[in-house]
Amino acid sequence: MSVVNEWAFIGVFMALAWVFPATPLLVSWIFRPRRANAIKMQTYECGVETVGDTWVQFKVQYYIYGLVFLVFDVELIFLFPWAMAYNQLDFFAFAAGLLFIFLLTDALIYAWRKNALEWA
Amino acid sequence: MLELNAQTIAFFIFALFALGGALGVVTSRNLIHGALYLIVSLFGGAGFFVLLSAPFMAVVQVLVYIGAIAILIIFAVMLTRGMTQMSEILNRQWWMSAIVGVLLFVMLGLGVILPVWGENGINPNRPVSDNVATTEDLGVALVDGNQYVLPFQVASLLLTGAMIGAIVLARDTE
Amino acid sequence: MEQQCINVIQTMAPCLTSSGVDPGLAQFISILIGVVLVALFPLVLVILLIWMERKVAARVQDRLGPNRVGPFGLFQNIADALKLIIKEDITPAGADRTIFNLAPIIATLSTTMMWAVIPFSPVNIGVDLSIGVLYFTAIGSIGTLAIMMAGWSSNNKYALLGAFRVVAALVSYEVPMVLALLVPVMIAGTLSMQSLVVAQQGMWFIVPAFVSALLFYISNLAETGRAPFDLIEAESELVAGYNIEYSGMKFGLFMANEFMHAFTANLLFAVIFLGGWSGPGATEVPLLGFIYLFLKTGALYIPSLILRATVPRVRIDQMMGFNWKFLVPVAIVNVVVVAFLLQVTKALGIAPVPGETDFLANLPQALVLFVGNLLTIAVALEMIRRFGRQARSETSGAAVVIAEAHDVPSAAH
Amino acid sequence: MIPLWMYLLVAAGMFSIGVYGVLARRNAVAILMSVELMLSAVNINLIAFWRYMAPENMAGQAFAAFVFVVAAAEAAVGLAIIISVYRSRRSVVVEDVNLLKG
Repeated sequence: MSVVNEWAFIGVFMALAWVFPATPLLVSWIFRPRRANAIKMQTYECGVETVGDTWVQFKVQYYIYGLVFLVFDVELIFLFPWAMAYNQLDFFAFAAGLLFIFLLTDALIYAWRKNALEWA
Repeated sequence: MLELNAQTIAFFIFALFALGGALGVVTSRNLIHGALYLIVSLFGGAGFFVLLSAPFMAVVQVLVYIGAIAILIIFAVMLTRGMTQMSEILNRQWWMSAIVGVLLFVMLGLGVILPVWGENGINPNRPVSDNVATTEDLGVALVDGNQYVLPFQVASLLLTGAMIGAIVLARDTE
Repeated sequence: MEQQCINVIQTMAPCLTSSGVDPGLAQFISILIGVVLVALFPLVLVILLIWMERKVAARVQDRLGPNRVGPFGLFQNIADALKLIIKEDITPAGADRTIFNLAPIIATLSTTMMWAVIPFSPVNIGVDLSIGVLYFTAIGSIGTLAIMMAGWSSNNKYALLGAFRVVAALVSYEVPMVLALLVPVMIAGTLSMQSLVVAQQGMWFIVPAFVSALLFYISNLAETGRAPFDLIEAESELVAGYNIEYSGMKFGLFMANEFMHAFTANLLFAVIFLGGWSGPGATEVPLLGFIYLFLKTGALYIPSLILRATVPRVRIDQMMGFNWKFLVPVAIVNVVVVAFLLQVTKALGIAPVPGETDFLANLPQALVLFVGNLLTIAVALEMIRRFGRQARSETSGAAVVIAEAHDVPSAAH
Repeated sequence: MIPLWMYLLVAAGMFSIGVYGVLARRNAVAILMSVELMLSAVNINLIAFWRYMAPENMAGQAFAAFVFVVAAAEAAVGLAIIISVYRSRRSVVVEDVNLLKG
């Protein structure tokens, strides 16, 4: 099979993967009762009436974690081809990969030292 | 002309995703919607990569853009709250920007369709090789001393720099 | 023609073509049938999984578990599903309706689509993509997005906070998971799932990639929201987490997806580290491979159920610290150590020829790697022991402990 | 097979929409998203040219990979700057950020 034919399977799969979970929702939409009222639709927060806006101020730590994740994720673009071809590579390739990983570990160590990885 | 087969249909669906999502990004008032439209648009791009026999790039597009950059953008939107529902989303020169955008598109489109850059670029009868380089070749090329080993390390350095810089900028200094 | 059509899925397209159907249409039909089989399988399996989970949890807690509906309570979940379907569905005021409704569908989609690349037997696989390993990682990250959509669109503080915490945790644990995957890829030299299994004919990767297997298992526990990392449904802290405003079948989809995801993660572990379908006679009788695969997955899945029923939940700051300060460094060191040892075995000439299926030929390299893995573990344990001792000496004295107990960290936001 | 110019046309469209977004939007995060659109359009071009012109050669995919790196670095630092500016100015509207104006 050519590359595109293989992915036709994924394409059809993706189309159908919408249908399968949507079917019970649709069936439920037909059978379920509809007796909505304003109180029922209220936001649920432990029974207490909700105060203020939903958009509370978030702390920057979420962003930091996302950031470190992004950097490691992008690193994978290079490491996966490297790992895939590793069997046919020589010691120079190992050194190159080592330097690549080492440079990124630097960033992680920096973040650790600056306590950027602490949750609190 | 074009024959109607699965590939062509897929192409038009992905083109719809890519362009519709892009329009959604620049027009949506709510930034979270904008981020979701960005995902749709980039998903269309990933589909193109599959059609172009670069499945590795397609998966990376999903992994990096949808998995990481979109999440990062949503985090950032939440951190800068109150700015998602601005009454005016466009600045005063928006009509000028629109003209610039349309002109640019016309220019690029003409450049693409008319044979400005010689015949090779547009000749539909030019045979396209099916001998496609694989992900493994990419891995070999990345650490080959004569090819991309320097950019490979520079990419790592750039990521390190970006990460350290972003941590310094984003954290509370107080 | 009759003989050609015995293995339906493999020969569907040529079969139909030979009986006069348009080739393109024939191919589409064969793809469609394959997709329906692969995609429906997890959705049907999930009914059994939930029953199993409830039974195991009940046994651990010295209860009987579901035993009223059907034999051994097997039909309990069908009854539950029916109940969920006829429940009123509440969309909270101020919710972003489109995104709110899309989120459970996308969550289920991301888990179902992982099954497309799982090799069930030497011949039965949805599709053997050349980048299968990265494919399921990428699809898994769509699930993260679904959680974010659910939490944001609910217009509820707790849902949003829960979603944020879960997403931060999920993306964090994806790092050691993917770094752990690098090692089997390095040994096998392929990203395709079927080739990964074939490469394990001589030696299961759990031996040469022991640390990777551990890392993959732990981070998968977190990715799928299983105890002790089940912050996804931190009932005591965030009311219920990101799915608090969901009711009826939409909530049911989220729940079913969670069970399905947990099983899928174990299935992937079995494929990548336990040799997948490989076992005696599997290449001749594909059905045996199928049975082997599910036996291996079950052997992993049931302990994770018992684990869930046994251990308490960790705090979010502990969870993040454990990931970034322990799992990620260990994963990085592991990649470097394995890469180095692979070069060494190659230099010594004891590396097996790629594609070698003999156990003995694979043994020397695997042993070298295994010893390297053990060293990595020893160093990591020693470091964590020192770290723990230091942390204890810093907070010695009961007064500090009590003061800390009262000063509960405001982990909410 | 789909002709090359169709890919290029879609990429050109994406790029132009991105340019419009960068020039017209007031919100810094929206501008950043538009820049991501432009980079993605560039990537489509790179891969399309690679496929139709030199599929045996690795250059196209390698370049696209480096564009990914640049896009990620840009998003990370750009969003960090926006967060930092928001903290001091309570605004993410680019017109309000004129510290460098004399």
